[in-house]
Amino acid sequence: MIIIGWLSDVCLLLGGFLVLTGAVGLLRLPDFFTRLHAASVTETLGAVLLIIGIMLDTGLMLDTAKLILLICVMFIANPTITHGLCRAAAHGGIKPAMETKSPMQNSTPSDSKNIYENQIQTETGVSGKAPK
Amino acid sequence: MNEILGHFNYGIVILLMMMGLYIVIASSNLIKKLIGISVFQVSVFILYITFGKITGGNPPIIVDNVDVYSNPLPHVLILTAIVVGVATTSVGLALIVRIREAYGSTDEDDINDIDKNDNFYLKNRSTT
Amino acid sequence: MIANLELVIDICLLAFLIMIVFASIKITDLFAVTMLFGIFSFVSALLFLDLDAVDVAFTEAAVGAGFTTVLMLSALRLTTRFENVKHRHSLLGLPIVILTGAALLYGVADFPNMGDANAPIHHHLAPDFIRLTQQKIDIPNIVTAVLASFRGYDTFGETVVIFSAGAAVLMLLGMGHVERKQEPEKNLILWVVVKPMIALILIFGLYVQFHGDFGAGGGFQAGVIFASGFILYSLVFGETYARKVIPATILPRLSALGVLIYGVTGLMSLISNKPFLDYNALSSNPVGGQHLGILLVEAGVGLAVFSTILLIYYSFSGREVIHYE
Amino acid sequence: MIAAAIVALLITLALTLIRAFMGPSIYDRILAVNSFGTKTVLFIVVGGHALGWFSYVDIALMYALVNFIGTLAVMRFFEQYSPHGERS
Repeated sequence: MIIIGWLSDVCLLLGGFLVLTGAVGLLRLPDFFTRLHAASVTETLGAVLLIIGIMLDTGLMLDTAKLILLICVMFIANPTITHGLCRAAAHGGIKPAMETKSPMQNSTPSDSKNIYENQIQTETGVSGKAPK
Repeated sequence: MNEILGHFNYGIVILLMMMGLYIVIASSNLIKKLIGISVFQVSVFILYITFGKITGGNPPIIVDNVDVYSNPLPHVLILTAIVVGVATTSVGLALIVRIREAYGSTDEDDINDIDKNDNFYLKNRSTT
Repeated sequence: MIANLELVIDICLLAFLIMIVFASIKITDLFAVTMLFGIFSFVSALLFLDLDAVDVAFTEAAVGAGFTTVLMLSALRLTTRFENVKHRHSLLGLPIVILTGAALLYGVADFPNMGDANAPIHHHLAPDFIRLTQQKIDIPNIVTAVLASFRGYDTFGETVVIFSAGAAVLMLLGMGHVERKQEPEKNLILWVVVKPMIALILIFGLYVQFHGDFGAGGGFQAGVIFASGFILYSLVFGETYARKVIPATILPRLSALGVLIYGVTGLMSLISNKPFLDYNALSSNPVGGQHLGILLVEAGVGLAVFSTILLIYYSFSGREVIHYE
Repeated sequence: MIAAAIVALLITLALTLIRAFMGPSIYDRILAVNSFGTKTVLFIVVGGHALGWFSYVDIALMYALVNFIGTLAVMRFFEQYSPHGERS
């Protein structure tokens, strides 16, 4: 019993940490695709860990089945949305910030900055600004 | 301190309500006005639900060993109000779509200008 | 400790609400504002949960965050996306808003504290409802009991309002033409994922419909969830297929049928010389009659809400976009 | 531990909200809104367990479904809209 309690605590802490990391990544990373990566990957694992932590804490009852269903839904829905969003953004003309000119040659930092600023300017009607 | 925390929700609700009202007055776009009205509406819902809350109370679903339930009456009123709210919002949006098709704009000022320039009824009234 | 946690969550959520509305005043892209409004509904539903209103949170999440967002987006497709910033009357708005707010704040000062068990609202009607639900209706969910039985007249009125809103939208926009519409591109991953998801949504809708007596839920929520399943189908597979699954022409009839089920349930009690919508007459056992009546009434509400919501969605999404130069 | 998870989730919600306000592109906003929805579901599960909200799992399940539908709808309508969407 005590071991299950410990396990639940560990799951909750780890899940909370992962979700928090994902949010920091969502806020700090330079362009859309990296943000997508940060949000989706950590979120899927963090969500599952948090829910498993709660499941271990409640014990076996009807809610456990529903929580397993919830894990299934989130485990399927999150990657699907990520895929669709990535595809839509690629079609919609969003370019990665660190685009290389050729596979062999890395772009200089100033280049990537220019590309990024161009991308910001093409988006009209947006009141936000690029993070530093 | 207790007094401030007890009235905190009411104050925020009024702030939200006034922000909704501000959107309705300040923006001339009809869809944004509708969003302002919806914000106003939701803040009224929050006000009602705040009235129904009892500290340490339980949701109004009867369970063994529980005596204190929060007030169910505001919940019922707001439940139906939400669904009616979405019905009226949809009628408003349908009207806006028709206005856009007739005038080519969803901006209130533009629509007023078009109305002033060629209003059939106004012209008729001035000639007779 | 638990009460403190509730208070902390309450304050944080209210702060989120203020932030969201403030941002949506500033942003001129109506697409973004609509999405922020979706978040607004989500957060307010969380707040309702925190304030013990389980059923209201359920409804607000299904209706406000789900359907209203879809509806506003489909209306934006037919109108313009950006707000004209030059046409803002900020100077007119600010003093009016500040004056009204000050007057309301003055009025609020007399209110009892939040969560005060001795407030006048908790002494009239509410204790009776809680007691009578246990005695006469015998279902756990007091909100459903009050909604469907004690205040059945009200709910009948609401159902008629929803029906007439559907009729008004139908008159304003019509059913729409499907064949000329742009269909979504084929996306295999979405197709595979969405099929079981739709099944899950429909089953969940049925669960909410029939579990409404025991937990959160009921006809209003179930109708919206059920309609969301079909809206999802139409979003992913295209309107043409969706209209083959549920033809648009039967929706107004289903909607009227829902209202009719409610009304006839009420009329049944008139036959045995009881008042309108008195379910005790439906069965020899009064409690059994109440159960049967609530079941029928919720079914009527669910049917009416489902078909009206889907009808409104079809009307908006089936309409052709007119381009102005 | 549950209190810690709740606090972490509240901070996460705030950070996601900031990204939704900043943009800069519409896709960033869609991402932030979707991610906000997911975190709301987690918040309901964790908070509901800690505070004993009634039938919180049903509500969390419905939030997850609504979030999925809403995000798909946003993507679909934006895709339909964008060819002529840049006219103001």
